[in-house]
Order: sequence, then C-alpha cells, then structure tokens
Amino acid sequence: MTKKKIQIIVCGGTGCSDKNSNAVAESLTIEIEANALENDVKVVRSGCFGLCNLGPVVRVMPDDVVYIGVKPSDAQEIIDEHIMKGRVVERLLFTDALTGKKLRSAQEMSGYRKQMRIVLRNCGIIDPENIEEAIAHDAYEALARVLTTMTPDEVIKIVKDSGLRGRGGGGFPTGLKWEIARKNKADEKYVVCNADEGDPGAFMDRSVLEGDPHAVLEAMAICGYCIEASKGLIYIRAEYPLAVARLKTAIAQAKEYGLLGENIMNTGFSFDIEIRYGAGAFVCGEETALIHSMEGLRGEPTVKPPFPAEAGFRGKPTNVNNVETFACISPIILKGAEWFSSIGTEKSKGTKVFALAGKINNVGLIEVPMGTTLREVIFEIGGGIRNGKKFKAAQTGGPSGGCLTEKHLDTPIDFDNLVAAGSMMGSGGLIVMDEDDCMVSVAKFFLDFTVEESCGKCAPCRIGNKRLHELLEHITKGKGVPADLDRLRNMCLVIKDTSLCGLGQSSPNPVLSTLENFKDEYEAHVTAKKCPAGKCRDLMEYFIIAENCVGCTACARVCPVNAITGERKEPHVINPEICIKCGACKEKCKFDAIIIK
Amino acid sequence: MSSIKIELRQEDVSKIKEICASFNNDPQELINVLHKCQEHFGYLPAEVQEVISTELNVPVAKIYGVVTFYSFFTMTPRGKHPISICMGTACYVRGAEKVLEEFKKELGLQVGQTTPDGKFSLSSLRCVGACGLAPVVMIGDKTYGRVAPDDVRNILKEYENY
Amino acid sequence: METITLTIDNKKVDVPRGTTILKAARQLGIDIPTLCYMELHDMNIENRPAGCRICVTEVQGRRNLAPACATKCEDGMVVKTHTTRVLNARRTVMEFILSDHPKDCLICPKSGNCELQSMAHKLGIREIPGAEIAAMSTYRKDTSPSIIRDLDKCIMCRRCEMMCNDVQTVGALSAVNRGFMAAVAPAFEQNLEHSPCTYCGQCVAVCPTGALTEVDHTPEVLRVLADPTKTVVVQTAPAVRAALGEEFGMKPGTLVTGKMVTALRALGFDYVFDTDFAADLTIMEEGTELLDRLNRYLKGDKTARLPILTSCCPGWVNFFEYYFPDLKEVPSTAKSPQQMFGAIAKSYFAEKIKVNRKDLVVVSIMPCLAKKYECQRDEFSVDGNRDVDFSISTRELAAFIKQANLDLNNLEEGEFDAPLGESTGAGVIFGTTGGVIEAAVRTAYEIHTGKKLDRIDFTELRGLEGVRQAAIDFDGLEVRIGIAHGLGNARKLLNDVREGKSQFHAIEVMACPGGCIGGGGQPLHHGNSEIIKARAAAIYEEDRKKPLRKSHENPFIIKLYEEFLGKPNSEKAHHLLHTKYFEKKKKIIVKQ
Amino acid sequence: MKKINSVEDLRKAKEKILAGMHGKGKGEKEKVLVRVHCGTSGLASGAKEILDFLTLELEKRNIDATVIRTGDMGYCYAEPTIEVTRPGESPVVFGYVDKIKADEIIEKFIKNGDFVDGIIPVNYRTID
Repeated sequence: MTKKKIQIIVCGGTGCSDKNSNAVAESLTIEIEANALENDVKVVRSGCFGLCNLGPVVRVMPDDVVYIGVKPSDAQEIIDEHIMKGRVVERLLFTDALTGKKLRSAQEMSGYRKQMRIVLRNCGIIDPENIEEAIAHDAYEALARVLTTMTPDEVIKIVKDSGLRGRGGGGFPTGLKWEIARKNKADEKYVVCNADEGDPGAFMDRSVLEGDPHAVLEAMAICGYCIEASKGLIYIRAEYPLAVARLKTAIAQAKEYGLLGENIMNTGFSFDIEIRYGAGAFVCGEETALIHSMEGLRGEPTVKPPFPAEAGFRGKPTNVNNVETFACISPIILKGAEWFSSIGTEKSKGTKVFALAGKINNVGLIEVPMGTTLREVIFEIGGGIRNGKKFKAAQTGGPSGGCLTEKHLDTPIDFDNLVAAGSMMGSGGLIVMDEDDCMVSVAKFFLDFTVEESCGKCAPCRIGNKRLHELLEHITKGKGVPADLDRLRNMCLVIKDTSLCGLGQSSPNPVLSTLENFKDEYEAHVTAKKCPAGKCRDLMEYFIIAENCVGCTACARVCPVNAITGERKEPHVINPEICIKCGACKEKCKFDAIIIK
Repeated sequence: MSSIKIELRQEDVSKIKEICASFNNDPQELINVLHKCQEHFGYLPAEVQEVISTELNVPVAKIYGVVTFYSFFTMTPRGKHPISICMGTACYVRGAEKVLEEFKKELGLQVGQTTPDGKFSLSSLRCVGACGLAPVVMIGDKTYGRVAPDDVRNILKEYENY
Repeated sequence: METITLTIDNKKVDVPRGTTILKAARQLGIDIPTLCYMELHDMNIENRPAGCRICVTEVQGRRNLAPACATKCEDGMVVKTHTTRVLNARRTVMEFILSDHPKDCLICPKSGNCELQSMAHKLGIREIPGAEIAAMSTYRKDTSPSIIRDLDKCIMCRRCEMMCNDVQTVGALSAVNRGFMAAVAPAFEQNLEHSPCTYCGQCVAVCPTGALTEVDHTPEVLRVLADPTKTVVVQTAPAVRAALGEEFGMKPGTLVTGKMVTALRALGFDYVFDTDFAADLTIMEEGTELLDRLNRYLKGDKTARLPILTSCCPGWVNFFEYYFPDLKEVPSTAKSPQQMFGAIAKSYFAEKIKVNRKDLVVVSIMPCLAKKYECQRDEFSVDGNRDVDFSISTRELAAFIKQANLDLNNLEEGEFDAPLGESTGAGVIFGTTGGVIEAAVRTAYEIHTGKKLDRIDFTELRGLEGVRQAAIDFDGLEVRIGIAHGLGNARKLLNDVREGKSQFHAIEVMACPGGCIGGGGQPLHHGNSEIIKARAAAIYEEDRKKPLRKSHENPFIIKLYEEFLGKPNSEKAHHLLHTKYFEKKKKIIVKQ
Repeated sequence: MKKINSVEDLRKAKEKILAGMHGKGKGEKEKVLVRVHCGTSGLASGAKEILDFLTLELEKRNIDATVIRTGDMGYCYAEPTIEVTRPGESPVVFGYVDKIKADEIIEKFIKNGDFVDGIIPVNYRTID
C-alpha cells in the first residue's frame, strides 16, 4: 500500500451544507492547488458528523484534528499552518464550555456526540447470523454472571436501581414489573417479548432483532431466571420476515451452544424460547391483547387487573417487555445500575431509540440519552428539515401520541416531559412535519389509523373514534362549524376517559394535541373555510394570475372537467364551480400563473 | 340447520392436517396454523377454515372471528404479484396516498381487490419499517423505495411478461 | 373471606375482597346503570366484557373512569357514581352507541322490552349530535327457521356470543371483523341455518336489543284462525303457563293456566289442548323404552344402549345430531311431546272429529324457539302436511293476546278441552330441569316394581345445579340418573358416554339453563335468575295441585292406548310417536 | 464449536473467537473487514447486491478481506451503507453505496486508504 496521504474531510451533511460547507471545500481545494499539494492532500465530502450546530465541520486525517465553524476564509490558514507546517489552528478547535479546554480530535470530542448507543450497540457491527460474533461482543456474559454469581433478587435490584422503564410506551419500571412477576407463585411462568412493533413509523425493535437478536434472547433468559420462568415467547409481527429469520437462526444457534435450553452452562437453569406470530393488529401491542393473540384468540384486550404478572399467558404469571427494554438489560448487568442511571434525566434513565421520519433530512434510527432536546434531535442529529422548509411539529408516540411544536424544541425529551406536553414516548416514532402539513389532516390521518385498528370491543373506541374521524373529515371538507370544535374536544375527552385499553385511552391524543397547539388552524377550517397549509383539497381554490398567464391554453387542454376557459393568447380563467381541484393545470403551467388560494 | 358440503382436494386436506398436526392440533396455536395455511394456499378460503376447525376442535365461527380480526389474513386470493402500499406515517407524509391513487388508476382496482386475470392485487399496509425510503411499495417480496406517482407505470411494466 | 371497606357516594360499605364496584354499590342500594353486563346468579352465568362502558364510575386516584362491572373493590377505595364527569361520559358514550343504531324503535320487535331503549330513556338522551354525518355499520339480515338476526342493531354486548360458546358450547356465533364493523355472527357471516346453531334461542333470550329476535308466526296463525275451512287446535307447553303472566305485569311465578286457556279460546282456537297430555304420552313411550333397554342390559344384551338419553328437547336433539352423530342411536327414539301431540292430533283426534288432516291446523305455544325448527323437520310431516303447523313462543302469544285487546289479568279461569287437554302432574314438570326424568321415574318405578310409590316428589332430582345426579332405588335395582341443563353441561355428560365412562342408566338433557322455563321463547329475564327460580316453583306447585301425578294414571292416555295405539312401543306407537336422528356435522367432501 | 458447558467455557470460547476473528489467527495477516448493513432498509435499497458485489470483486482483485452481513446501523437516509475496517485503523462508514461507489471504495479506500465521498462520520458514543 502506498504511503498515507493527508485527507481533509469536509462535512457535507445538510446542516453544514446550509452553512456553506461547499464553499469551504472549494476554498480548501483552491488552496491545495495553489500550493501544488494535490498529490498529497485530498478533500473529501462526508455525511453528517452530528455536530450541526458547530458546523461547518472539517476533520484532518490521519492527524484526527477537528475544526469547527470553518469559513471559506479559514481555508488558507488550515493549509498554511496545519498542512504545510504541521501546526494545529487552535482558534478553530472546539472549546469545552465548562473546562475551557480546547479539544483537538474526534476522539476527544466523542463525549459531545449527541448519540449514545446502548440498545443499538451491536447493530451493524456483528453478523446477526453468527453467534460467535455476538459472543465476541460480550453476548451471554451478563447471563453467565447472573447465573453464577447473583440471586434473582440481586438481579432485580440492579434492574430496579438502574431506573430502567419500559420502552414500549407506558414507561412502567421494568425492575418492579419483574419483582411482581417473581412474587406471584405458580408452577409455570412465562417471559414474553413484545416484538409486535405496530406504531407506523417506528422500527427500532425490528432493527435490534435484525442486527443483534442475541441481546434480546439473553435478556429474556435473565428475566426468566429472575421470575422463575423456564419458557420465553417472542410475539413478533409476521410482516418482519427478516427479523423472524434471524431470530430463528439465533435461537437455534444459542441452543446448539447450550446458551438456551436445558441446564444452561451447567448452572441448573433451563430456559427455552419460542416464536409466536402477530398477524397485523396494532391493538396486540397491549399486553392483555397480545396474550390473547398468543393463545390463538382475537387480540382483544381485557380489563386490568388482573395484570399479566398475576394471570397472563395460559392464566400463568407472565412478564411482558418489549424488545428495546430487553436490549438494555445486559449492559445494565455488566456495567451496573449506577452507570445506567447516570445517563438520562431524573425519572427517565438511559437512552431512547427514536425512528426519525417525515420531513427531516437524516431519516433513520438514532439513540440518544433521555433528556436530549427535540432541537438537538431534529436539527443536529436529524440534519434539519428537508428542502429548507420551516419546522412545524413533531409527532411522537405514533397514533397514541401528540405533537410537539416550536415551543417544545428545547424541552428535554423524557417520559414525563412528553406527557406534560400532551404527547407520549410511545415506542419512539418521531415524525417531523413542516409548514406544508395541515394539522387537521394529520390528526385525521392518525384517526384513520385508529379507526382501522380499534378492536371493536368497547363502544367509545369502536364508535367514538369513527365519529371523531367523521367530524375531522367534515371539517377538512369545509363543512364544519365553530361549535364542532367543542364537540370534538368533548368526544376526545370521553373516549380517553372511558375506553377499555391504552389504544382508545390515547387515540384522541393527536386530535387534542393539535387542537391545543394549532387551534387557529382548526378555526381557519371552520370559520374562514380555509386550510392554511393548502392541503385540504376542498378548501383550495385554484386561481390564474392574469398577469402571468400568456394564454398558451395548456391548462385548458389538460383540465379533465373543462373548468378553464380563455381565448388563445389571452389570460385564462378557472371556474371554481366546475373545478375538481385535481391540480393538473398547475402542474402543466410553465409560467407559474396558477396558484392555490 | 342443513348440512354443508365442503369441497377440497385430498392433497389440500392432507396438507392442512399435516400443518395442524405439526402444532399438535393445539387450539392455542391457531394463529400459527393460519399463517402456515395462508403461506401454502395464498389465502384462507372457508373450506380451509372448516378443516382447521375440525382438526383443532375450535368452532369455525371462532376461526373466522380470528381471520377477520387480523389484517394479515385474507379470504380472497391475492394476485400473483400482490402490491402493498405502505401507509405508515412516514410514507403518508411523503405522499403515499398519491402513489396509491396512481396504482388504483393504473390497475382499475380498489384496495383489497385483485385484477380479473389474477395478476395483481392491491392492498395497503401499515409501515414496513423502511421509513428511510418513504414512500415504500412492496410487490411480492420486492421493495420499491422513494416511489413517486410517475414511477408507477414503469414499476408495473417490470411485470408485463411475468 | 377477607372483608374490605370502601366508600361509594359518601357511604361506607363492607364487602368481601373480590367484590366488584357494581355489586358493592347494589349492596348500598345504588343502582349503577349497566348495558352489556349480565348475570344469572345461580347458574354461574356472567357476561362481563366491560365493553359498553356505560357503568363507568369515578375512582379516586385513578386517571380514567372505571367500569363498575369489572373493577374490583379495594380497601379504602373512594368511588363516585354520578359526578358530572361520569354523567357526561355515560351520556356521550350512549350517544355513540345510538349513533350506530337504527332509530326505527316504532316498528322494532323489541320495542318496549329493549334494554338499549330503556337506557337511552334513563340517561335522558334527547338528540344524537352529529347523527347527520354518522355512518352506520350495516349488515345483511338473516332469517332462519327460528331466529332473525338484524345485526344493524347489535351493540357488541357479547351476551349472545357468551351464551352460545361458554354456556351452550354450540359455537355458532363469534365476534367477527374488527373495529367499527365488528359484530357477532356465524362463520363467514353466513346464515344461522348453515351454522351449528341448535336454535336453543339463548342468544335471543339475552339480547338487549332487537338484533336477535324470534321469527314471528302469529300472522300465519291469525290467517288460519280466520279461515272457516280450518279447524285450529292449540297445544300449550308446561313452561308457558308459569311465565306468560309476566308479560302482563304479574309477579314472576304466577300460574296463569286457566286464564291462558280462556285467552286462547277468545283468540278463536277451536280446541284448546295441553302439551302436558303429550308429555304423559312421552313418558309412556320413553319410560317403556328405558325399562326395555334396562331389562335387556341386565340380561346381558350387549346391544342395549345405556344410558338412555331423553329426546324431548329439540335444541338438544340438534346439538347431538351435530356434535355427537356417532351417538345418534343412544337417545330415546320417542318424539318430543310437541310432535307426539301433533301426530296424535292429526290421526286419532282428526279421525275422532272427522276432519281431514289437511283441514286440521295444529298450533303450539312453546317456551322455545327450536320448536319452530322442530315442527318444520321433514320427518314430522305427512305428504307435506306438518304434524304441527306453527309453533309460537310465549312472547308471541303474549303479544297476540294484547293485540286482541285481552287483558290476561281480568280473564276467567278456563279449562282445557278433552281429550287432549287432560294431564297429570308428571306432564307439568316437563317444564323444568329434572322434570322429565322425575316423571319417567314415577312411571317406570311403578311399572318395573309393580308397587305404588310411597313418595312422588323426587327432590333429589330438582334444583338448578348444571349437572346433577341421583341414584333411585327401584326396589333393589339402583337406577343411576344424570341430569344436565345447558348444552355445555350436556356436552360433559356426552363426552363420558362417548368414552364409555358414563355410569348412568338414564340422562335427562335440556338445552336451556333451567330447562324450558328458561327457554329462548320465554318472557325476557333481563339477567334476573330469581325469575327463573320463581317459574320453577310455579311448575312444582301446579304438579302438587294435580289430582293425578303419574303419567300412566292419566285416564285419557289409558284410553288412547286402548282405543288407538295398543300398548306403549307397539308398532303403531312406533310409527306415530318415534323418530330417528340424522348426522348434521359438516362433511368434508374430497374433490375428485 | 462444541457446547458451552460452563461459564469458563463461555469465556474461553470468547477469547478463541476474538483471537481467530476475521483472519487474526496466529500467523495470519490481518484482513480488511467489510460490513454490509443488511437490515430491511439496507436490503430494500440494494444491500444484497452490494454484499455479493463486494464478496466477488474483493476475491477477484485478490484482496484479503472478510465481508460480513450485519444489521442496519440506522442510517436509513443513506442506505445502503457499509463499514470498512482496514487493519489497525478505525472503521469508516460509507453511505449511498452502489456498485460504482463500491468499486471506488475498493480501489481507493481498501487498496490505498484514500477516503472517498460519502463517509458517514461516527456520530455516537459507544458504551465501552
């Protein structure tokens, strides 16, 4: 191999690009050429460093020196000083606000990275279909330690002390849950892993199962040891074929290696895991519904108590946790409760995986410590809003959650703050919306989901959500009246207050939260009959600006209902009575003469 | 109460019995049995449910209740190339609705229908978890990402000769 | 059991741990409204899906309202049952339910007897906001020989599903679909006729709305009554007289035998007869069959199938034809009293009054909906002319009487006509669980032993326990008897028979909980099991008052054998009074 | 690998695996390690083609490398992504990898250590 060249990596992430990192790269190239260094020094564009607020970011390799806030005018100094003379440009280094210390390398700055991978620790690192790689990355070490050196109560104490709360939505303390299941005596108990990830837009559980299945298997065995269960069940969506295949492989390998099955590692503890399939019912994310589904029944929830920890699968004490929760267990055992509880906020410990989606640049999975702000998530890790549009809202918690707005951008995200803001953690879907999204339509979209996913058992959820959806439809069609908003709110409150399970108790959240945060948008729909975002077709009016229209007749020819009239070379007119608002004319017009009012 | 005759081929009956037996004819395994049967037959016609009912000793009404509860199960045969449009939130905000409309228009189908020649069927589903590629369309096992309405015709063309 | 104390509406109450808020409140006299909830206390029947959410209450410290029917009391709990929050929630939920319910109360068969209607009234619903844009969940209406399903009126209380599956184990109905379109229906939303439905009518008996009702045959009956060419005969089943009065505001358990007879005569029936007569006849045939099988068995005849199973209940017959076709040789071949009556009426009696059977119309008044189906069975007609032309339920008769401007309360006591109106106490007790077998024992004992019974009341065979058993000493021969009411209980005994484990010589089965007094055609009990107990008491009271209490002592029965049938189980008796059973289970046909 | 019958077995197995992983066995030259992120998002974007391409091409071009299939890292927006670890160096993740890009990565980065556009910098902390 040839001798290493110097390479200057310029962040080309959206955040830095917005801050003109392109110009920085160009200036650097010019300087390199000016100094005839093109054979030894190269400029490379990279993706986002996750340091968007410090951008543009430039990293010089192999020295591993990171410069922040680099302007095109700094290029000369970087080349002259650093590249030619080997002297680091101190003024462009990152300064730790607390200590005043200048940090040089990406390594030193790693503590400032917004993301922290605990759950996703092995995703993308190990071959999920090769247990040896998992073992090399500490899999089953925690199980070994638990089985040989700890009592169940000691393990439960660690989990309790770690402050871990269920990642499936409710945020119930995991250690406490295990303790209750442990205390209920029975001849048989079950450990269930809820992998029926149903929130549209959330896919962290699938990623963990696809990337690091042993993390879940090991944690289930640990849980089994604690609650004295010898059987584990993973309830997984049938729509996740890859995750299913990898889980099956992982289970088979773990059995082959004696890390699951009879008498694990000769400790006398036996634990076996089976897979059960979901079949497309969101409500089965609810524990009791999930258990009924595993029993071959319709996935209808039942009243709690009794909780699954008392009478669950086959009437036996059952502990249900979701994938992400289980994935936290082994690191907690290995690194201790104190370590885990040092991460996060007072009442929400550890990290949370979010699935960023919607109008955001860096769509994908991120894992951040609890307490990270929405601003950090969206504008730094997420790289900001697509196409430079304005941030409007972020929906968390999926169809059960609510939306966070501009005013929540600096709120640290944790279980309690989200609830206080009228939303919820849910499973961690985070959908970003921009100025083009109509919040009434967004609420309607979520209701559409709930209506389809309601199991139909209890009246408020079965009928109430349908009525909510109808009323929102009515409003988006411009047929609403101001009094409808009060009715909407009352229906929401009653549905929340009276529904049988979590689905109905939270399904009105998207409506309530948009009603709260975007009241004026609702009012515009019911009073002025306008959709401020220009999304509601029935509230739009296509209009030709006479000054821009050259009379090319293209619009008139494309109109499917002949709503456009006009002489050739004369401005055309749209008859709003006939127009069906299909938008074909607007697409066809080359002169930007057609607008939506 | 009249007796009903159910017609199935011997090999189909044997297959269903075999599937049920592989789950020890345990009624609690009903959903797994239904999955396997749907995998084999492509859908779950009444006849298949009747045989399962006998094997697992579960009233057929209850089986039908389960089949109609879960959106993954279907009683209508799907097309040779089942088209599923993801209607998850991420896909929705990135325009999945328009893509669905385009498929409906191109195929002349409503959601849940199959073309008369049995080639395509159209369904919508909730989040395949490929949100980074939104809007996402699945045809059979193949995933299409970042689909725009204009791509629909070309996508369908790929299946012209299959 | 541990007692806990809680406060409901500022009143303290002590209850055993495990009690629900609903029951604790009732203990205090606070009646929290319920809709989907239903309990038949003495029969271990409870429907508690907590689905309607009408019974919600406010529990201090809880985020959401709690359904009183399904929330267990806790020590120190503070409950409020009628705060503004609760009342608003109840009203709004009721508005939701009504928004998806047809508003054709005026012509609904349940009008006036509808729990949903009463609840709407109780909660003071005056309008349904948003009704103009509210979509309704609509379904195809299904009319079977006995039952009409109008699922547009289904409110998903799940009572029918619970009765059909948990109590009856028939499995004809299940919750189907999801969300807004969820309803309770047979497989593939087919007609009931194509399901394992036995027409026991227990789904109808518990349906709070007009979603499940009986097929009304009163118009046909009215038509034949108006036809001068027809002679119309009516027979009334024993359980009817113990319940009909309820429809006219009388106390449950009031016997209205005489008034009923008067009413029927006033309605224009030419002869008012009693199914009890046919019940006595049934005992002669079935009792003889029992003794025959028993004697053959004792003599070592391996072909003698024991236990013998009673066969008077048509829901039960449908049940074993579907689920136990392999045992179809086990039940008694004796027809049910309704059909025995029809067969005798259209032969013996028709000859007697010299009326062509085509011009003789037999109507039965039954506590039962399966009887409607039974009289339509092919084997119970001659050249297309049914032995029993129409069967109407107790409820239909009540409506019919009201339509005729008759007030049952003010009618004279009438007497049944002879000869098919005379009966013994044994015929009367057919109306309650254990009655058929007790009647059979009274006769079989005396025939077998040739001795007179010292005591006629076999109280060991009575009661409301689901499965009962007793051993009766037939003068040295111990006859072991099993009794089941409710098809789920019957299934348990049948499984034993199938496996050859049954220890019984004779088993009585009634499809409906409580027997015929709890039949699917009876006035609605609305979840009050005291009503069913009162009806049973009335039946035994009628038995006690009868001068003759053993079927074989019925002089008209004796005469019938002398004049017409010869002796029990004679060839003629077999031809007219016995039947056979068919396999109803779906067959899987292999396509060639 | 035989059954792990005790905790000692597990730890021994781990050491053995670590020692032998990706050509780090005794006497062997260290190999280039290429991880192709093959979760659903990756596969839907064509990761399988990249996995096959890299496996085949690295062999063809006589480069001593191990190509393994892993789950996704979460960079959905940039799928398919791969991670390349040159012996003794830190891993580098590349996004938007198609065959042309993969070819460039082999020629420039794997062979010579020259970065190419499309690097996704490590933007997270790990737990060890």
